[in-house]
Amino acid sequence: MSEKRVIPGTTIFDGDVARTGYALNKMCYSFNEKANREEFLKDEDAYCTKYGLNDQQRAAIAAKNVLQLLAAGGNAYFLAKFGGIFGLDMQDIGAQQTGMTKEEFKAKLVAAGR
Amino acid sequence: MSEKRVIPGTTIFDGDVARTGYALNKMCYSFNEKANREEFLKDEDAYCTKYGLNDQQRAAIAAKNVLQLLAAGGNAYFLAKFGGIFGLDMQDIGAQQTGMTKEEFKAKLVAAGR
Amino acid sequence: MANIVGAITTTHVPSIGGAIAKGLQQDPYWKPFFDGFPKARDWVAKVKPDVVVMVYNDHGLNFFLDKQPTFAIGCAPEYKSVDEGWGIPTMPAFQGDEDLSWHLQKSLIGDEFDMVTCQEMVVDHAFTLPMAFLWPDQKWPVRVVPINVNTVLFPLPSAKRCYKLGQAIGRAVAAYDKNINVLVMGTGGLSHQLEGKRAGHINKEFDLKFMDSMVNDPTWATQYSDVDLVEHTGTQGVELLNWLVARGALTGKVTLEHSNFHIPISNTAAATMVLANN
Amino acid sequence: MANIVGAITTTHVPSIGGAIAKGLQQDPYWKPFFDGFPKARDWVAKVKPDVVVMVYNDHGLNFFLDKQPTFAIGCAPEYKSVDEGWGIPTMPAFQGDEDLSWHLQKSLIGDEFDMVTCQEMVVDHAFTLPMAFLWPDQKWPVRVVPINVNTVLFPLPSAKRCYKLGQAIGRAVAAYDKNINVLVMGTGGLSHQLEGKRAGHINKEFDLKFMDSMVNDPTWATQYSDVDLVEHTGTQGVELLNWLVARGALTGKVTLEHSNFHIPISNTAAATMVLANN
Ligand SMILES: [Fe+3]
Ligand SMILES: [Fe+3]
Repeated sequence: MSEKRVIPGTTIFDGDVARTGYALNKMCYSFNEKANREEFLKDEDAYCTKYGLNDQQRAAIAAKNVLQLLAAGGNAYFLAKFGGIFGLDMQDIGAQQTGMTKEEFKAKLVAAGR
Repeated sequence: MSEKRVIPGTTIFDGDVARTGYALNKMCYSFNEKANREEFLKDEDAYCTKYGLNDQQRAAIAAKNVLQLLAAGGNAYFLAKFGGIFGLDMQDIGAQQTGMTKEEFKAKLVAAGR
Repeated sequence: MANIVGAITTTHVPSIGGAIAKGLQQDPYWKPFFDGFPKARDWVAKVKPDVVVMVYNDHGLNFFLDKQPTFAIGCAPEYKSVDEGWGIPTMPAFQGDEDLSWHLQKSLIGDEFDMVTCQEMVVDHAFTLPMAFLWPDQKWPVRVVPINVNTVLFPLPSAKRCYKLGQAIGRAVAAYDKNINVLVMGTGGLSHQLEGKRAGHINKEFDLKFMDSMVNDPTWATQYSDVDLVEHTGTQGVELLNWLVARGALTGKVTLEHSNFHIPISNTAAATMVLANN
Repeated sequence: MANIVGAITTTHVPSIGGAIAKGLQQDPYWKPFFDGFPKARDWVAKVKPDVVVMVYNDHGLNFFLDKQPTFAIGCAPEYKSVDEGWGIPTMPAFQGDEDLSWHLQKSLIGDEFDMVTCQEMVVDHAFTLPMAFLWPDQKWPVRVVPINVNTVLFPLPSAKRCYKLGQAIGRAVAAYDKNINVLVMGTGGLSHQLEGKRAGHINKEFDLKFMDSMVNDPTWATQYSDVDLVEHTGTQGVELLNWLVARGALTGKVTLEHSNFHIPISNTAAATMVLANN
C-alpha cells in the first residue's frame, strides 16, 4: 500500500484508526443515553471494563485527555459525547489540545476571521 | 408513477409493502432471540401490543396464516422466524399457501426437477 | 410535477442549540450569525416549500461504526429529535413525506446509488438546528426527507460522488408526479477542526471560494479528495459535502438570494446561503 | 500480489443445517446434494485459499429494515454464528481478515460503491452453511471477508450493479500488496419462492441457462431487472445476485472445475459450481 499522507496535527479517522478505537468509540456512543452517562459516572472503571477498553484507552479516559483519546483510536464525533458529560465546550477542548488558555484559543479563532 | 408489474401469486416487497408491514416485520425480527420467542409464546397478545401491530396484523398472527401475514405487509425472510417458533418447515408453509397437502406440495417440487 | 424551489445551506454547530434555548440571538457573540436568517425566512415564506429534503451528516446518534452507511435515506413516518449526549433541548418530531422518500429510494437505487433505507431513524442537531433557523417557533409547516452522508469514517464518499448524488436527487424530484414544492437543504461546515493539535483550524479563503463556487462553478470542489478537503477545511470542514449534494440537486438556473458568513461560531466558520432554482 | 484462485457458488437452504446436524448426508433425500461437495473440497485443497471473500445475503439477522443496506462489508476481527430464530446449531466463529477488509472498503468506496462498513457483524446460514460444505469439521483454515447484498427490500441492487461490484472487488484484490490466495464465494438461489400462492415456483430451464452463463457468458443475467428475476426465478431466486458478484470478481480465464444441480432441496433448486480463475 502507498504511504499515507500526513496533515500535521490531524488524524484521518480511517480503517487503521477505527480498528484500534472500536471499543472506545462504542463506549462513547453509549453516552447518547442519560442512563449510560450516569452509570459511567458512578463507576468509570467498571464501565470501561464492560466495553472492553484496553489500557491505553482507560488511561486516556481517566485523564480526560483529548490528544490521548485520539491516539487511542477515538473519533471526534463520539468523543464529543464523552466531553459533554463534563460540560466541556469546544473551546475548552481546543485549548487543551493546543496547549493554549481558553482565552488564547478563542482569540486565535477570532483572528482567523480577519 | 407508472403501473406496477404484477406477477401472479407473488408479492414484491417494495416500499409500499414495507410501509404497511413495518411493525409486523419488527416483531418477527425480534424472534431471532430466544427470550423474545418465549415472551411471545407466554402472551401473544401483549407481545403484539408491545410492537404496535394493527388489527389486520394481529389477526394474521393469531391465525398463523401466511397469506394473511403477507397481505399485512410481512416479508418472507422475517416471517420465517415466526414460522420457526411453531416448527413449521418450508413445505408446511408452501402447502398452506397453495391449498395443497404437504405431500402434494412436495410432489410438485419433485416434478419441477424432471 | 414536483418543483425544486432552491437550496438553503447552513452551518449546524451544536452550541447554537444552546444559544436558541437561552434566547441569545441578540447577544453580540451570536447576533452576526442569527442575523443571517430573517432574509432566508422571507424567501422561504415566498417560495412555500411543502417538503424539505435535508442532506446532513449524523454525528453518531442514529448510526454507529457497527453499520456505518456511506449514504442513507429516511423512509419513516416521523423522525424524532432525541438526546445526543449533551442535554441540548430536543425539538418536536418531524413528519416524514413517505411517498417522496420511497420514490427517491427507488429512483436512487435504480440510478446505482447504494442507499441504506431507514424505516426508523432519529435525527441530531445537524438536522434539527437548520429546521429551527427557518422556523424558530418549531411548528414545522413542511414534511421532511432525510438524506444522510457519511463524514465520520474514511474514506468519505468523494466530493464528485456527492455532487452526482445531488444530481440524481434532482432528477428524481423532477420526475415525481405530485405537484409539490421541494426545498433542498445541506448542513454542516464550513471550515472547522475540533480535534488534534491543529484544533481551531479555519480557512476563510477556501470557504469564500467555495461559497462563490456554489453559485457560479458548482463542480469546483469536486476536484478535491476527502483528505484534500480535510487539509483545506479541517476534519469537520468536510461536512461541506452535504452542501455539494444539495447544490447538485438544483436542476435549473441558480441565483444567489442571500448569504451570510461569520467567523467564529464555536470553533467554526459559520455560513448560510440561499440559492433559488429557476 | 494477491491471487484470486476462483469462485465457488452454492445454495444455502437453512434446512441443510439441520441435515448436517443430524448427519443425514447419506440419506437418499440429501445425498444428491451433498455429493456435490467432495470434488469442491478436493479443488479447494489444491488451490489452498488463505481468505474467503463471502458474498451472501443476510436474512434479517444482522440487518433490519430500520437500516437496510444495499451493499455492506464486514471489517470486524471476527464474525459470530448466532441463533437466527429456528434453533439451527451455531458454528464456531469465523476469523476476519481485517487488513483485506479495510483494503476492500477503501478501494470499493473509492470506486463509487456506497458500502456500509460493519465493524461488528453476526452471520447467518447464508454465510455459515457454505463454509461448512467446504470444511465439514468446522475448523476453518481460512480468514474471511463478508460482503452483504440486499435481497430483502426492493429495489435490489440490479444484476448489472452486482456484476460491477464483483469487478471492483476483483480489481481491489488484484491490487492488494500481500501474497495471499483468495477464494470468492457466492451463496443463495437458485430458483425458489417461499411465499405467496406461487410458493414452490422453480424454473429449471432458467437455472441451467444461468449456470451455463456463469462459465461462458457472465453478463447474460445483467439483462434482467430485479422484478424480472423474481418472475423467472422466484422471490428468493433473486439470491443469484450473490453469484453474479462472485463471478464478476474473476479477473482471468475462467474454467468450470465442477458443478452439481439437484431439484428439490426444501423448496429450492440446489446448485453448486466451482470455477477456477487463471
Ligand atoms: Fe457537524
Ligand atoms: Fe436464502
